[in-house]
Amino acid sequence: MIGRKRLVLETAWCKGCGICAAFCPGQVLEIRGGKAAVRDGGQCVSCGLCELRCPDYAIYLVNVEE
Amino acid sequence: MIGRKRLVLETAWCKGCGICAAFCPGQVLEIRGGKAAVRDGGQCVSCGLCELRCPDYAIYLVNVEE
Amino acid sequence: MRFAGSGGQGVILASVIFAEAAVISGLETVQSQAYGPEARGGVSRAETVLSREQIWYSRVTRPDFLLALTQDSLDSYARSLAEGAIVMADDSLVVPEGLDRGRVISVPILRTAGETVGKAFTANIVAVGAINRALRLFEPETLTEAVRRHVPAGTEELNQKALAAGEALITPEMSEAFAQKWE
Amino acid sequence: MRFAGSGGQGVILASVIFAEAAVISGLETVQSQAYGPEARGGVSRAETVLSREQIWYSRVTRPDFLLALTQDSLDSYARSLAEGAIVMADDSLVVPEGLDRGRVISVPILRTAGETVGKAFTANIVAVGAINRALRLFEPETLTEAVRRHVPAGTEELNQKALAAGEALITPEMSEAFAQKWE
Amino acid sequence: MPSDLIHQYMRIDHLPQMWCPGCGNGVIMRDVAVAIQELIEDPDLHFNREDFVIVSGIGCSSRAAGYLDFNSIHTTHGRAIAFATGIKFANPKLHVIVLTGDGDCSAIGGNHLIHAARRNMGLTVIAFNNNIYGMTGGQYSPTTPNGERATTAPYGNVDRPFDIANLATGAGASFSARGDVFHARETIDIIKQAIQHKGFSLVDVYSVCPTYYGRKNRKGDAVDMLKWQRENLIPTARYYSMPEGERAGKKLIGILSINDYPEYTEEYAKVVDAVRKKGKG
Amino acid sequence: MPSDLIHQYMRIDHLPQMWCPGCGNGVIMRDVAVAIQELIEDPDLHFNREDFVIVSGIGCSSRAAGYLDFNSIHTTHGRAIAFATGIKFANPKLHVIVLTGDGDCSAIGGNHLIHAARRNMGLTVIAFNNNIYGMTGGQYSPTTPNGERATTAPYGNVDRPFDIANLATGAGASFSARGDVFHARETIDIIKQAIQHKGFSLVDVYSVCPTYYGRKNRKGDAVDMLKWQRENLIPTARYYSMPEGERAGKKLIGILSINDYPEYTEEYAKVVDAVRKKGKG
Amino acid sequence: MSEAVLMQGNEAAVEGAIAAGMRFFAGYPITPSTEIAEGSAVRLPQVGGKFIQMEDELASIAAVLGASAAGMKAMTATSGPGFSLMQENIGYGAMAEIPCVIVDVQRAGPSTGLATSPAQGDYMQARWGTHGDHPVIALSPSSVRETYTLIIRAFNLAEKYRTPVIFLMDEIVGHMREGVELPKPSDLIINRRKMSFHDGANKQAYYVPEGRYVPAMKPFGQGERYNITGNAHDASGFPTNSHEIAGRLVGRLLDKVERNADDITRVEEYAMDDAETAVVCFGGTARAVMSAVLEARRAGKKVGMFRPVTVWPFPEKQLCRRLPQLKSILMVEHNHGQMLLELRRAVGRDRPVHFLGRIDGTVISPQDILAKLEEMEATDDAE
Amino acid sequence: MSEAVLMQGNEAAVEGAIAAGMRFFAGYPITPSTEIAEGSAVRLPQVGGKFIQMEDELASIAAVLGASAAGMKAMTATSGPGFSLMQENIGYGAMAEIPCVIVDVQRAGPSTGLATSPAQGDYMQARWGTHGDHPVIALSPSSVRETYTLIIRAFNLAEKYRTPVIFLMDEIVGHMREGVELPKPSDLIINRRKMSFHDGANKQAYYVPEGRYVPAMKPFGQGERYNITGNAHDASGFPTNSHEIAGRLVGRLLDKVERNADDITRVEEYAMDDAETAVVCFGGTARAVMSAVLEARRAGKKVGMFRPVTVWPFPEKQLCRRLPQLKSILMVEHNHGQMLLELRRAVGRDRPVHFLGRIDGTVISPQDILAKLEEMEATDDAE
Ligand SMILES: Cc1ncc(C[n+]2csc(CCOP(=O)(O)OP(=O)(O)O)c2C)c(N)n1
Ligand SMILES: Cc1ncc(C[n+]2csc(CCOP(=O)(O)OP(=O)(O)O)c2C)c(N)n1
Ligand code: SF4
Ligand code: SF4
Ligand code: SF4
Ligand code: SF4
Ligand code: SF4
Ligand code: SF4
Ligand SMILES: [Mg+2]
Ligand SMILES: [Mg+2]
Repeated sequence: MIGRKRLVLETAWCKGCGICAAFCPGQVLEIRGGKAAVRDGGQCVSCGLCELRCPDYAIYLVNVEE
Repeated sequence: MIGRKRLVLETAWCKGCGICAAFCPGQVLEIRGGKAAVRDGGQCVSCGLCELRCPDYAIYLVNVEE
Repeated sequence: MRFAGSGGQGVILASVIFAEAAVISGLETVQSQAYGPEARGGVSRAETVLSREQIWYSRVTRPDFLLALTQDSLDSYARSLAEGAIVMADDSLVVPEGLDRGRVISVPILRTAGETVGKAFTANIVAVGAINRALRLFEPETLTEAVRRHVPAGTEELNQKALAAGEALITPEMSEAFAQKWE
Repeated sequence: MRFAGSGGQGVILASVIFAEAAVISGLETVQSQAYGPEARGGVSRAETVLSREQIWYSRVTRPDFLLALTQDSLDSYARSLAEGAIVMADDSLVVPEGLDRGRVISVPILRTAGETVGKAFTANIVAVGAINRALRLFEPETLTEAVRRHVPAGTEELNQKALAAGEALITPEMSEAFAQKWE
Repeated sequence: MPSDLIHQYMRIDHLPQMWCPGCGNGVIMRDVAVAIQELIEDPDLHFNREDFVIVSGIGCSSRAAGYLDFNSIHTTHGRAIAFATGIKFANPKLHVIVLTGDGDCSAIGGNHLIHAARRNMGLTVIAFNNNIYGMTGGQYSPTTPNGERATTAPYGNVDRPFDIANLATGAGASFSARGDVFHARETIDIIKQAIQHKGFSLVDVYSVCPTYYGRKNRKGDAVDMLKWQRENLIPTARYYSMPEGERAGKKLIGILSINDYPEYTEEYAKVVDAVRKKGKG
Repeated sequence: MPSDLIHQYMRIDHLPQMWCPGCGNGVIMRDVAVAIQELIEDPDLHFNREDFVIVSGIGCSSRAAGYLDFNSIHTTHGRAIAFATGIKFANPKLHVIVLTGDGDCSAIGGNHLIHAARRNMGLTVIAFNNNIYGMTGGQYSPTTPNGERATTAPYGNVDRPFDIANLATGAGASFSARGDVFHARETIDIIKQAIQHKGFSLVDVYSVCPTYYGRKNRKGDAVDMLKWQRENLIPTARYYSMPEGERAGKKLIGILSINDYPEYTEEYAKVVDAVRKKGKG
Repeated sequence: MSEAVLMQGNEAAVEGAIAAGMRFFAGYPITPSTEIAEGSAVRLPQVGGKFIQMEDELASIAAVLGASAAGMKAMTATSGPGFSLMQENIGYGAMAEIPCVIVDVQRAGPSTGLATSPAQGDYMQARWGTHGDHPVIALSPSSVRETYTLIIRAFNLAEKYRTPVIFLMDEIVGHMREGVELPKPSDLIINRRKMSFHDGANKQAYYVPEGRYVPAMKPFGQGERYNITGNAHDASGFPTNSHEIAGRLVGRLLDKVERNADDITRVEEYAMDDAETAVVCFGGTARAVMSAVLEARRAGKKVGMFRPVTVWPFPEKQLCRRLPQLKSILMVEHNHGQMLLELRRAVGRDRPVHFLGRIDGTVISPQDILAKLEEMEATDDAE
Repeated sequence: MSEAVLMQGNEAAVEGAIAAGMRFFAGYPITPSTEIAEGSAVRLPQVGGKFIQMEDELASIAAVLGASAAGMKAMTATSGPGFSLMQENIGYGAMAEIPCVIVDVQRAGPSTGLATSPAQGDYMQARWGTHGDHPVIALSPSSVRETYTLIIRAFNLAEKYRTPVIFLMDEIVGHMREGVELPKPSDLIINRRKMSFHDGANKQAYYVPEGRYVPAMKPFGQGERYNITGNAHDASGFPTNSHEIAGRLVGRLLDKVERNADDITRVEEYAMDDAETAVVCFGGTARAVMSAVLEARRAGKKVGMFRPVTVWPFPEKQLCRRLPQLKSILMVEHNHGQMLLELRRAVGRDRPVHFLGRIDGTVISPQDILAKLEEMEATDDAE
């Protein structure tokens, strides 16, 4: 992995469209109560696809200082 | 020739642009005093090109009753 | 009557169905609504006025009844109710202070739609059923007909189910209590 | 002064040149014209008003002078001249009845342009030269300058030739006679 | 007394027309009249004079609508095709022919052109393309070649020109063709085919404006401009028999593209039929 | 707290935006922001944030102008490209990016699109193409496929659709390309190239409108619509490595045509220089 | 159960238009008029009519005029921004005398303004939006019910006077739903297009007999070829440069509306017989005004409502007839004071004319009006 | 030899605009305004400016607004049909507060009418052509000379009030040539666009300090990023749905012109000091009126000319100041009576207001006016 990254979910901005979850290669995410939620964070490969396709900028990766 | 035809010049409508004369294959026509005029009617082959291209419909062929 | 929710929840349709029922019953009615930007942004509220006499002014300034499906709408419209107004709110919402709890019907509309009926978007019809039963507004057949006239062909059955599910949320006692308060 | 002809004969330009000469000489002037359909249909007439005082109304109702290059324009505008007006007409035109022949300057403008100058489209400048000489309106240098300001670059010489050819159409006697009548 | 054709198909009280000496518009207008005449007189076809409607916009060329003795409507600048759409759709049996200028159909009216082409609305559009705005006195148009002069391009035109036929094709036109003034007979035939084409047809007819375009650009008089057309615009048969190398700089006169997409009003009629069969109506 | 990108390039007070859940517009707007960010941050290039101007028309998509924290102008329906032309011509150093809808740029604004393409005006036009009028509630647009439903096409759409990229090419565009929501990274790269292209560039980005287009046409929800894009829209490399037979019904995501005609404002500057050298000025 | 139908104002416009014989609709969607296009798209094929969504409003009005020339009763619908775009061809319709109905469902402006909020800011534009002197007929309904019948009248006037008629709605009425009992269409006289030119003057298309104002109209495709143009034209329809003919033409166009004002203008008066204060209003605003008037009457005040139904030409005569009895007038409209200008001009200075307007996209309430009436009493008395 | 230059009105518009700092022109040709485009095409490159011929008038006004937002003083010119097409974006300019000058050289209408004949039929359209309530400033010159200086004022007002200004010419002045002595441009104060937002309220783009009406304007590309929109918007320029903010915005837009009417309106009065009859007119009509007034004065009649130079807002106050001395008023204009409506409204019923108009594309002559004045004397005396 190119540096360690942490997944951030800004639930207040999430509209629950499900895109992040549907296309996450690691099945990390799911929709719970109408909002995206982390199902299994350990599976995250920090590919950034969720950030790339979230229409509401509610999910993204940040670099983690080591 | 496909039937005898007679050339008619409606001088009142002619604006003297010279197109009929310039493209007449028989050099039948000329511009005189700012209007088209017949120079040598005998040369007319009744091709109808003058009629086809006169922008003001001032020259045309009519069938001649025999 | 004011119906409030966020765009896509179909509060307009709920409002229209009551107006239709009124027309079927020979009452005078005027239905109107406020929109967001252009048509798209979603309706924030819809209103139906019912009366036995000719209605002129069509907007409700202080409604006698409020349906609220979102917290936002409950909070903001709770402030401008007529005295003694009745409120129906989804049971997931927090009833704001200052509202007489005795006049609030708190029922699981959204959950019923999602779980009992199986389609979240039927919440508005569930609400319609609940409201009608609670306030005893129209004959059940009238309402059934009004719903039929306004839902897409092919979804009639689903919507009747939603209507019934809504009615089922209201116990006879609730109905007794609220219908009186309303009159 | 009214200048009349058919579209493309440049009567507007003739009219403008006199206005320009007036400006150069410090006179007041207003120049205007009437058009055919949109810009294209050709100008039917142009007018220049010259005065030592401020000019308000810009249209000429009864001109003191008429230039006519076509029979149509001569016939139609001959009717609305001021009393004692002078007319300059191409010599190919028939002077209509009712016009005082003593006040008509009939000169071969079109022929001079076509033959002496060699370009039919210089007829307007030929006319300008003839008019100025006949009526003794402006100093020749003033007119030369006015013409220079309004003809396309590269055609100055041709146009000076036309101006001169126009002046040459007017004999000193004609000038004597008409300049007096004009004043 | 004008010829029979003119007598029969034009409003002769208003002739000779207002156009300048040598203007190509007169020739193109005659082409249209001949094309219609030949269609009407063809016993195998069933064209009815009363079914033709001539629609034009505003411009020198658009004055043609008034001279042609048909149902005719001279509309607003740029909107001829939109009016024509309404006419055709209201009464699909009509043959709706739009006579328009390069400015009228490709500048202010460009949007209607591409949308009628896209819909494949059954109109025939004849563009009198003189590369200039004639009526207003010689401003550059969307077809004025780059570098040429016009009253609003005193230092040479910076714009690149449209090829109107290409534009229509890009928008989906099912028939597009090119004609000119010199090749009048060929152009008549092209117009006949365009009118017979079911669906949207466009004929971009290269006209000549000696008064403005010619004079501003030292193209000589009308005769010179027609000679240029003779040399540079090549009818189909000759064009395709020319060696490739000789074609450079020359343009084809003829049909450029054609296909048989369904026509709009026919498609709509099917919808109406289906809806009415289902009842209610 | 949103991500750095969003924080830096958007007006976060106004987020989350007004768009529906799953609307493709949010993704495309982010693509634009990322493209600009990467251009600005590239030390080899010399892009300055203050030189970007975002221009939009009216529509759901056109609301993007307000969210992006640049010089931004949200104009009238259909006129974004015409406004942009004025901005670019007035100050050619500006990078003028037009964010527009399929209706905005190809229905009411079609004429400005083809003319800006023809002139090769140095604009970058990003069409958020959702095949529908979203803002007004789901009427068909010039890109709604034939036969599909919309509130104004209750019995199926009779119109044939435009391919916006083809239309622009037909009008003379010097750069035309296609992107989509699913292939966001590819689309970002295409947008970067479009912005760097001197001259007119158009990127037709296939968006998704689950609310109207999706619901009316049983396309499922946003996820389903993105899956459709994954299967049917194919990035360049894969597209060209596909056997011809498999390409049927699929569309290329990438640059469709590109060339280096001279750009309008540069050409005009030459005229001004020439005139001023000749004196007077 | 009654036979009333619950309808939106916009739906009533569609149904009324169809009852009037409208069989062609060309339009471009815009809030808050879109339901009219949508309704037409659904309904017209059912009755054998045609609906087309054009590329913009310029094209929409042009297609409508074309369809009308080809013999169909045609309509378009829009709101402010689109109405602005239609202006050039509205003038064409007036000049070429092509009947049609243009619905403008007003919203809050200027520009895109507040697209979903009600306003009445296009009142003056309806009269003066296109260039040059031209006639205008405009009608404005104040209820869903009236929308249905009044749009039939709009079509009738369009046919009778051969001119575009503007149907000036507002968001209040357009989006409101009411129960409407539909009168049988046969109860309403619907003028059909006359099918042959007037006799005389060689059967010229635009020949008008002495003392009449409107040439008979013959659609394309039925013989009797003629020319239509927006240029000044002679009786045959051919463009003319004659100032005399042009002057007579434009004069006739203006006269046909001005001199027939009695036939064209309609007002609704409520409680005006003994009113000393008239509340003037039009369109959806009347709803609040009626409520206020009823309330004021209950309080014993001599207040009535004067509502122009025909808003152009402004019913000056009807208003002036009431002047002697009036002590004051209140104009209520959802704009900055547009009909107010007409009112002031008509009334002159001898009666106080008060104004209650709103430009923020909210609706004026009966309470607002009652408050204003009270304020007026105070000031007028003080004078 | 004097330093006067012979110029057409249309040329003077170009020269005046350039003197005022106009460096961007986008337009589409139309008679009788075309010479303004043609002149700009020649002159702008000479002064480092830009000329572009757009595809239509919709695009022309849009490009002008865009160029102005990017920092250039920009102008377009058209005539009636094109002016109709520009209306939507004129409203945008008013709402978004983008300064520019729109020249309308009026011709005879409606529709394409008589394209080369003079008229003044767009007077009301200049005020009401776009939808929704909006402010308008319009100026009208009556000579070539005045065209030059007045168009400079048009640019100054556009900058000062951040709004489109309509320069309402007519064919009479547009195509007339006169000798013009050009004042040195430096003699005329030309406001430059302010270069930074007002301080306060976080330097928001549309922030306006208490008691002021016009936000400072910062062009694109110079830092201080902000949003422009034709939707109702807050002080930052972002669209809003708040009725309160929207109402305040539109209110301010209207106020900035109405409350500054004294600064904006100008009239020319001639021989008004002791006049008992005022002849009111604007634009090119003033030429004939001046001749007639001079003639009438020679005949000993107490006649004066009152000419609004600012035609919108209508100079009501200046007119009313003259009312006490006036026995009667004659409105002369080349239309069916448009300014007449404003005049009647302003004057009320206590003074007879007479009208002399023309709609046939010919020019009213001094004789016509003198005849009308005589007729008035007869009727007014009879009363
Ligand atoms: C809305 C509008 N804008 C502009 C004009 C002025 N105008 C009349 S014809 C024309 C252009 C004519 O050019 P084209 O269409 O090529 O026709 P041509 O005269 O060259 O045959 C223009 C700009 C108008 N009448 N209406
Ligand atoms: C002149 C004008 N006509 C119509 C409208 C109404 N209108 C607003 S947005 C829109 C269409 C939006 O479609 P599109 O451009 O595809 O954008 P989307 O909402 O789909 O992103 C329409 C018709 C308007 N605002 N102005
Ligand atoms: S993609 Fe974004 S908005 Fe959609 S569910 Fe995931 S986090 Fe929420
Ligand atoms: S970064 Fe990739 S793996 Fe991790 S949650 Fe997002 S999409 Fe899934
Ligand atoms: S072509 Fe016609 S108009 Fe031209 S010269 Fe010959 S006859 Fe005359
Ligand atoms: S018919 Fe042919 S040969 Fe005879 S005059 Fe005409 S062009 Fe010449
Ligand atoms: S100006 Fe040009 S196009 Fe117009 S009539 Fe003259 S030659 Fe023909
Ligand atoms: S309506 Fe469609 S385009 Fe508009 S925001 Fe919703 S999903 Fe997006
Ligand atoms: Mg042309
Ligand atoms: Mg769209």
